[in-house]
Amino acid sequence: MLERDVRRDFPILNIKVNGKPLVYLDSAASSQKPNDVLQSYCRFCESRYANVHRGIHTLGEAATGDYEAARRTVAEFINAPELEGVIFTRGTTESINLVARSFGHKFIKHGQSIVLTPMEHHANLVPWQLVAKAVGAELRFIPLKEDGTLDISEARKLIDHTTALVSVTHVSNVLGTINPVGELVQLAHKVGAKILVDGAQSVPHMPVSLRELNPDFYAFSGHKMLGPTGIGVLYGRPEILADMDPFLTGGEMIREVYLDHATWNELPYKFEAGTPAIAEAIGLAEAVRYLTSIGMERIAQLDHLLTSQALNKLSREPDTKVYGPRTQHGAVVSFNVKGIHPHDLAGLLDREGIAIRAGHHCCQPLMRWLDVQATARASFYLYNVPEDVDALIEGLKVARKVLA
Amino acid sequence: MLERDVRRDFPILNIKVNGKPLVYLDSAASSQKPNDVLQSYCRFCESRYANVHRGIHTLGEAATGDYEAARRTVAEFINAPELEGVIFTRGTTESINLVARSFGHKFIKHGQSIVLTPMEHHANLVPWQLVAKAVGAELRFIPLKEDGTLDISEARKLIDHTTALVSVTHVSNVLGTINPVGELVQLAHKVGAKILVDGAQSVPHMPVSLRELNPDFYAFSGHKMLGPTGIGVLYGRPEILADMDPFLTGGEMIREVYLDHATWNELPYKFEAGTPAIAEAIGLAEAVRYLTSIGMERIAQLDHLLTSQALNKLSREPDTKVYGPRTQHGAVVSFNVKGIHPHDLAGLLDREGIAIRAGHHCCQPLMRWLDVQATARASFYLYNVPEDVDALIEGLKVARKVLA
Amino acid sequence: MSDIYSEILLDHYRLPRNKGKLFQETISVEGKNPLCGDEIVLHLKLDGERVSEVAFEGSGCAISMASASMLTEDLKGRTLSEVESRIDQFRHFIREGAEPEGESLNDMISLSGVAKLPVRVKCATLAWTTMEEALRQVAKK
Amino acid sequence: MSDIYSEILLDHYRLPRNKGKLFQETISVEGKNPLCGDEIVLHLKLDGERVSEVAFEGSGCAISMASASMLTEDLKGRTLSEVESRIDQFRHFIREGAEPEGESLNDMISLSGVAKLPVRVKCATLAWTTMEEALRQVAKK
Ligand SMILES: Cc1ncc(COP(=O)(O)O)c(C=O)c1O
Ligand SMILES: Cc1ncc(COP(=O)(O)O)c(C=O)c1O
Repeated sequence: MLERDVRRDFPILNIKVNGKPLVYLDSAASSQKPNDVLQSYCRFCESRYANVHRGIHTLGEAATGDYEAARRTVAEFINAPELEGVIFTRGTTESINLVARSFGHKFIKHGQSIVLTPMEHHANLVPWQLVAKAVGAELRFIPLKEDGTLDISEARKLIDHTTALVSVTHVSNVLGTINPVGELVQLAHKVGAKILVDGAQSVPHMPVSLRELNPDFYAFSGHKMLGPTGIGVLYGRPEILADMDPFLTGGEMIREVYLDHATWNELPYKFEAGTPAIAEAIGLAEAVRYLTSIGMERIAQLDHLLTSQALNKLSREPDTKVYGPRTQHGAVVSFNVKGIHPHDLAGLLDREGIAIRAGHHCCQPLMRWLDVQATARASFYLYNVPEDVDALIEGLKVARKVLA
Repeated sequence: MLERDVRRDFPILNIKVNGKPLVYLDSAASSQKPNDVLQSYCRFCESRYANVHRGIHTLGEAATGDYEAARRTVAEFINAPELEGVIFTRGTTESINLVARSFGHKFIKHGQSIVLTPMEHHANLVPWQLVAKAVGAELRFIPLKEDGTLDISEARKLIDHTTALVSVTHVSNVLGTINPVGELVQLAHKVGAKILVDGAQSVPHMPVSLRELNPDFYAFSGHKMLGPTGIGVLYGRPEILADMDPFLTGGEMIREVYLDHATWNELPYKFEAGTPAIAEAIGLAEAVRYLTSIGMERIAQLDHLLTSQALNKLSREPDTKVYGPRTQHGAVVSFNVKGIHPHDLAGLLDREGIAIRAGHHCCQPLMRWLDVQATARASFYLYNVPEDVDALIEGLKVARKVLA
Repeated sequence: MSDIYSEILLDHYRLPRNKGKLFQETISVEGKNPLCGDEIVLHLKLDGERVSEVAFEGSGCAISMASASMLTEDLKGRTLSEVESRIDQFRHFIREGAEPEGESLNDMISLSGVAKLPVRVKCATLAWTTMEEALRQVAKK
Repeated sequence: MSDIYSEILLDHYRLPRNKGKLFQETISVEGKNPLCGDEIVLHLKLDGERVSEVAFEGSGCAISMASASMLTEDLKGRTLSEVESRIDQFRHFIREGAEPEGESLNDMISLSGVAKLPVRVKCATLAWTTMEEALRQVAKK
């Protein structure tokens, strides 16, 4: 699909699963890692490793330099307006929890509203339930239209002068819906509300420019974009971050500590307590370089092509229901085959070497909206090829035969 | 020192710093990584990688199996009484913050006391300052005797019926003091208080058995024990963990999620929200196997030998003050040379290829107790040899000459 | 991965034994695996200390449904204490993947592959955990 | 790492220029780097828009002290707006490691190695940040 044969860069694609070549269609859960990322991880540990920000020795300076360079690389990748707004976290979940705790508990007041959608991942729902309960705020949900897109006319009414925060996913990890984030940012800002965007499924798959989108917070995970586990990012607008209380406390995030009190370090360090995931940040920067070398536009095109093929072919399969919008679709396809539990679909496809995901995808409320217990989900990334879609369809036919 | 030449297992020890062979004496800040750990990290990513706990496909099952096996490996290493009490975190800092937030804010009441020591790392001080302030509890500090050991007779008085929690470091990262944790556990439990032990400097360097020590919480970091960055551990007694509120919320830690509320998963998953540091947990397990293959008793002996040599030789140097107790010493030696700022010591030693640490070591209150702005600190680990101590002493002589 | 979709398992899935309600049940217990949505209801008829009849209803994946079907076949006619030790045996088997000493597990042997699938252990044990809950309720009465 | 402990730097450290108080100062500002404990006080004597005298006191590492010594030598006699642009020049130099165009940085060139040492940039800039604060205070008066 791409000029370069990227599949060769991913050693795991050579393994056999149950005697069949691996067809990995679960990148929305987590992506595989290219050689470059693993090598840069090891090279760093083998020649430049030390703790950061404190060591006055060559390795300490090298590691600090690399870690801060990784921050710059990531900041440029998402076109962040300010470097000091880029905070390394473990992943999207920690990023959102940071905002819930340090912004939500402090700035969202009794009687105000937090506007979400029914398609949020639990990571962008449960933290707000707890904030709402603790401060006495109201949760509001922008309803979905039948095709799984947001009803923006309802959003216009729901986002009002009571709204303190809008928190929405950029791309749904179940429906594939790409939400009109730019518009939501404007709706939020018009009423003086802040907006957080969950970019877990967008940053890996499309060009994202925070300067253009202009959100107050943006969260994503390294492991879904070819990077290591254990690393993720929160972008926050520095003026807001400055007013927020710290999240975790300890070393690195402090300025002065006395027995009975302490003062905080400057941004972004105020929000990076303790030894960070140093080698993982460096691996993430390498993942960003890898993605950039291919080009996010090209990756988005490829994802789109594969997803469209899958949508088309799946819709033509008997007894198969496909969820989510038909156009403007992220790199995931959710579906169900009548009479077959998605777990069994996944289990039977696995016999053919095909890895899909089955379950609630951390979106139980959305499952209720779809009126299903679970869905099967195939998701795509730059190392997938049209043959993978064919394998999926063939696999489904086999599964139907086995369980018929 | 060890029968096996472990130095060959650490590729970074071959690098030259400023033209000199690296002498790495900063393991207390972070340890170097052996080949085995990096290889197991890469091998996992290259052949068994997927997200955990959710994928019904071969890779998902393999990754989940490896991740849970890593938990068992770590649990056995610290002789944890229950597997479900072993929670993966980013490191000691997150582990302690978890307890501060989920136990402290819920169970420590107005008028109760939290007993600490003046030698705590900021990670085991600042979180308790915030808890104390939020709930109206009192912070108490067990005073230090002149040699930098705890005054246990004072501890007996300070830990009283008002005490909700004792939180102490097992080994001081500045003084090297090994605290009588077993005794403190008994003092705490006698008055019905809970006790947290910061094991960041103990688990890497000595055999630790939680079944024997019997603490309620125990925290440590992977990166200080040959493991990857981005991974650490909190052990918590399951009965206590069960009553605590969750820390971070999102995927994985939930059981049922509705639009307006959610229920929690069982232990330890209740405290592991979101995609964990999967490959890092697997790397940590490999580090544990590496340490075990050498034997923690042997490592403790080696550390002790090197530390004693350093203490002896440094005390004989002119104008040099060594801090901390002379016996029962962890693998760190803090010192100052009159008239030379520790930053300059570190900078000048670096010219000779020697990496030591200089600063407040995240222990500003202890610096005040020592009445210094900073100290120089050399710390040792299994890859160090007596020649490293000699190099340090030689380096100091050069530094004195340069700045005289 | 040894194939879990064996013919024995598929047979229980396609033609579940004892599926439905009982005419005169003494106890009926619900079990749920919220993480994957599987649901089951066990219906028991007790004859003193003996489970004289057992049936199930529910929906879920082939593993959870086949396992429930196997359970009903296996437990019917056993005393409560036999049921208890059978639950232990099954649970041990599912964790370790090796058949325990003593009485054969019969068709349940076909679930041995589940031991290597941590994610699906819960599917296989759902019916058995529900049975355990039933025992607790009986004990309370 | 290019050697930061050059002879020029060591000379300023061993024999600091303008160390001490001023007889008749108009302004005196304290700076602190809490993360490493370095402390400095700058004393200035102003003659209209011109810094006619500048001295420093303090304790810290060789880099922070030598940098303060160099600052006093460099800024003495300059106008406030010259001082301001000198601060910018110095800061740019310390970040990038390359000498800016225009007026030479003289002895301060010896600090070029600091650019590669993120941890020590704060030591080298402490005196200059303190001077910036002094300018702010002057402006307020
Ligand atoms: C839309 C969305 N939000 C949040 C998350 C949580 O990300 P993580 O598990 O990396 O914290 C995910 C991935 O599972 C996701 O798809
Ligand atoms: C005693 C002690 N506690 C806590 C920490 C913090 O550990 P981490 O930075 O890995 O969270 C350290 C290490 O810096 C330490 O030495």
